[in-house]
Amino acid sequence: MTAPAHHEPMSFWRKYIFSTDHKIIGIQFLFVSLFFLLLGGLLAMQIRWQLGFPGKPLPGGGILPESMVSGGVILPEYYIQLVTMHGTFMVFFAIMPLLVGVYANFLIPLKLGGHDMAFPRINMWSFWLALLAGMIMLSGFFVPDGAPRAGWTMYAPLSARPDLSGATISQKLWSISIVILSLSSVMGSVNYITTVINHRAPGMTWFRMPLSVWALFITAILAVLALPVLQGAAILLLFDQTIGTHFFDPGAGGQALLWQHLFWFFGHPEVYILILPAMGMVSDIIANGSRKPIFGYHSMVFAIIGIAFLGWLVWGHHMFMSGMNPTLGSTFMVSTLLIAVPSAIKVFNWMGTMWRGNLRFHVPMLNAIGFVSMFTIGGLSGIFMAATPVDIPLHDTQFIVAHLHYVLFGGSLFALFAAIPYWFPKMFGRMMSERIGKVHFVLTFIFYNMTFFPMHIIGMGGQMRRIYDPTIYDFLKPQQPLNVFISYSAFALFAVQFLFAFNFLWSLKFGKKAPQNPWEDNGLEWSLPNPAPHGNWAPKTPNVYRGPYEFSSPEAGNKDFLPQTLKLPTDRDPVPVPLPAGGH
Amino acid sequence: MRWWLPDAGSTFAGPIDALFLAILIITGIALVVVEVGLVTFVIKYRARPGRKAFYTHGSTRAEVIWTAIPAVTMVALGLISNHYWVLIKDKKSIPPNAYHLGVHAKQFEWQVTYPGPDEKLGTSDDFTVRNQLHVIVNQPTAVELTAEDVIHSFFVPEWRLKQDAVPGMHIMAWFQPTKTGEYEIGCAELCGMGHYKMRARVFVHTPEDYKAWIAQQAAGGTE
Amino acid sequence: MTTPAQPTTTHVRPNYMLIWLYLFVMTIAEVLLAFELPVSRNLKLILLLVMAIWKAMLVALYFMHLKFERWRLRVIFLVPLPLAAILVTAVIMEKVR
Amino acid sequence: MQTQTTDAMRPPFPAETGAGVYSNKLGMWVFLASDVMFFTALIGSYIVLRFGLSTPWAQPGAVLNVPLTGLNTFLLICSSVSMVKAYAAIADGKKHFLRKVPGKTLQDGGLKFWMLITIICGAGFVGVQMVEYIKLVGHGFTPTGFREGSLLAEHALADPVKYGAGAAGMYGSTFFTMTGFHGFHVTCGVISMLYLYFTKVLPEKYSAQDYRGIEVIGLYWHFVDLVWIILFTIVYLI
Repeated sequence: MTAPAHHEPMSFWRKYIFSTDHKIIGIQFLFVSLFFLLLGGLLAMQIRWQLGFPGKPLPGGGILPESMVSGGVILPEYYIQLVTMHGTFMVFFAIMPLLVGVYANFLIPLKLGGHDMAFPRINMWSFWLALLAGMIMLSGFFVPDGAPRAGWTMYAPLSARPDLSGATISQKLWSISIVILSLSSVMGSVNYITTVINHRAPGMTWFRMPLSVWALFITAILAVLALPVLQGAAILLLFDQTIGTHFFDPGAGGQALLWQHLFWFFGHPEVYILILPAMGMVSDIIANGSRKPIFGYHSMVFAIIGIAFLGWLVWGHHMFMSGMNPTLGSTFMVSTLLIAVPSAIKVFNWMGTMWRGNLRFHVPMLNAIGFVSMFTIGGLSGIFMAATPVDIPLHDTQFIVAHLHYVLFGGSLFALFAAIPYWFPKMFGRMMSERIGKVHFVLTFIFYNMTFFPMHIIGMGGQMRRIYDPTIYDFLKPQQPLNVFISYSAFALFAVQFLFAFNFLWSLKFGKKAPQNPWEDNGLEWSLPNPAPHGNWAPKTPNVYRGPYEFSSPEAGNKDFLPQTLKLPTDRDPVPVPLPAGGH
Repeated sequence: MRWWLPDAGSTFAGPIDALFLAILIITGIALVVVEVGLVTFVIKYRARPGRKAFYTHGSTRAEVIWTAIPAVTMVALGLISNHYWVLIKDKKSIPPNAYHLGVHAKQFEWQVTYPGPDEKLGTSDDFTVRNQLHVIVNQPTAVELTAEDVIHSFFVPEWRLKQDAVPGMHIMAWFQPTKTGEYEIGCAELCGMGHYKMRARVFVHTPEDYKAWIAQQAAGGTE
Repeated sequence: MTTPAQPTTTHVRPNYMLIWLYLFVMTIAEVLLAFELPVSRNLKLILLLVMAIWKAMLVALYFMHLKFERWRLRVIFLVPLPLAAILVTAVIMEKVR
Repeated sequence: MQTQTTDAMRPPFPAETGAGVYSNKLGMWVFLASDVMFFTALIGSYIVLRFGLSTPWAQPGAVLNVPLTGLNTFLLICSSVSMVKAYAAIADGKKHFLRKVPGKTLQDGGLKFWMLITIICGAGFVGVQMVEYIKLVGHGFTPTGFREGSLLAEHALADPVKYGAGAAGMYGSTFFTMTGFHGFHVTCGVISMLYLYFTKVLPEKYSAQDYRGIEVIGLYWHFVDLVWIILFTIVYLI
């Protein structure tokens, strides 16, 4: 239903709950995934407490049941539930829906001049299935054996055998939840791909699409091809857990490594699902903040495509230590190292965009710069692990934890701290506070580095991932002070996020009313009022005359931006092409 | 406090640490270039009244340069790494004079099988010791890793050695300790509730000490 | 949605019943090959796979009209195939070391 | 001009031609690509697992009832051709069930006729597969392997090579998962076609100008047929 706004008013339920409007669905995803982000953060705090102060009672741990804490002290079985669920929530229910669920939904039609998604009803189902999956996953904490205990990667046979993991019900819930989530993601991604291909405004050619849309489009392609593999794997795992099949049971001819192959064949594209949209949105914001066209637009597009393509050829680097064929390992090493090339292109092009710009440091721009500098560290630390010999001491230690947090927190989350205030006016018609935003950025940037940078060092020292108590190892004892330091920084980092939460919630109601184009951007979405009305431009369609990055163009006159929809005397109207109909 | 990799304890440590240092230098240069560049741009090109950004869509030459440099560096790095990778992980690289041991991992312990005085595995004088790995200094040693239940990972930080033990697979790993002393094995793959305490001691002996230990075990401690 | 324009049939419609006959005959041939014909196991394997792929191609090309579509649509269906091949080959390579 | 449509509820989306096809069809193709990856996970696992086994796999026909499945294959091929006939019929504007054609003995089938045949064949496939499952489980072939004490387990004891006794667990796991998920796809297709039959086909909502629903469900249906062609060969005949 894409009824234009002037049609009969819809009930609250149709309008905000079972909505088919892509913007409302995006906002629904936003609230749900921010909830899961908070939850994942809470779990992380408990992990940090345990690692920093093993054996000390968790403050406030008294409210947790005896099966999780004993005398306030986190139990080992609860600790592995924590690491498992922190990873699962953050990857599948926080970052992925925040980037893809929220911004693919919200931005694709708005930036391309569509009235809605190609399949609005499927879009609604995609959200509700994702929510259902999240609820099933969350319910794992409330079943008798507690949450899943095999790490977010669910390595079989640990995950397949309840007698070995100790969690009977929730392991199955994990599989079911992932099957549903994959279905939801595929539905969403089919929608995004179709919308990008077919529902563009006249004049919005492929190479006039903003990089955010390019990134989201490529991400959707990755998702559509990768998630079904995870779904298949989760189904095999579920059957192993419930009806006694033997896929991952070496005793009956199954293969333990098969799970890892299937999981990482999905998992590595998934890594790019989690970072490409962030890169795309950061590109938009950096061009806006620098008041300059993006440096090397075409190579940015091809870098995205290159990363996505190479992403299919590198999954084995997660399995270097799994006893894989060393020749295969060499192949994976080379393809992994090659990913550094398109990533380097992107970083240097962002810098090229800022070079000789006229930089405006609004909160989105600050966070975008934070993204570039932090993603660089994350990307560079990846090279250590891509070089297989160096990976040997570093694999499955805190070094990898540091690396992935530099990419996912320093990368994806900083991009979100940029994107949320940037498109907040478009969503809610109000601005988020710049002052709180700047304080939040500075403090987050400092505490974030204090938290995650030392993890590289304790990882080099050999601290294994997911261990409950590092102090029982002689070789880890000397670096325990650093663990304490990390924990304090992590608590501060978590506390600072309440600034963001406050800013977000407060601005919903009391933020400054947003002008139509608060960032003086060229994008199509800013030609609409804030918040964008139901049906977007319906029944009209905007005409597009140029690419999205014409900042400081000599044609713009005394302004330094040139909206895509602005018709200059020299511009000709694009010819709309009707959608093909009928059979062929 | 330790700020670096653990002390070197095997022949692998030399090349791996050198490679680590090399990558640290390469990435360090890249990091400094990016971060200093960012800070410079932030200061130099901040918006001021009357300024206007330089209107450009990019420069092919610059892009070719910053595509080529990482590409060449990465390929070179791949070639160098591959040499040591094969040396460490390829079955064919295990020295012919290697001393063979069996390591069987199960929740949550390491069972080390020794060949006994005849120095051959699979004979009747083999014996198994829980959570103690005794090896000879400067002697190439190959362990056959097996797992009982779930995936474990054999990790001795000082030797720069890590190898998963996968149920249903027989994986060979080899090393050559260079220093006598006591080390620890940790399990580097989440293997269940007791993952964190799946710890074993490693004793690197001189050949004489080792012989004595074997004889003592074979005499009294055989299971 | 827009009032659909007249569908333009740009191609001669294939004889669907003939395709059906091909599929039918090849299925019988497959079963005969698998159970009746005295051929070596490897040859049998190859022949069966070739016939299965051939039949699948017939369905895709004629029933699903891929033969008459543009390349940009065909590509969508072709993209996952190399990925599938990569996955299976790599995992099998793992086994034959 | 397409933009000046009178349909205010659904404004047009004039756009540069993307794939050159309408969205529903494009979306279905993208979904099918994704389904290829889903079956890749299942079939790929089967290939990998079977390849990795050291004990022999059951010989074709030893455990499974190939003639019955042959019938099923026939049903599915028939339903596929009737689907495409339904598509051709509506593209020519034939909405009817059957119609006399002067000078021909066979009546001319329209959309209603061919869709009904498709649904019947599809439902027949599901039915036969259920019978097959019940019989197999009755013989002792389950997803966990050969059931203890069953007829099949005894046979396997007597001739472990023919019945692939050592690989029985893997055989059961892969067989039921792959054919089961294919059957699930067929069931979904039958249900969707039934829905379309009563809401769109019988009320004659499709015409020679707009038959997108038929084409889209047809694509799905042929794809399911295509997957079965592969599965039949690699599961039953090899």
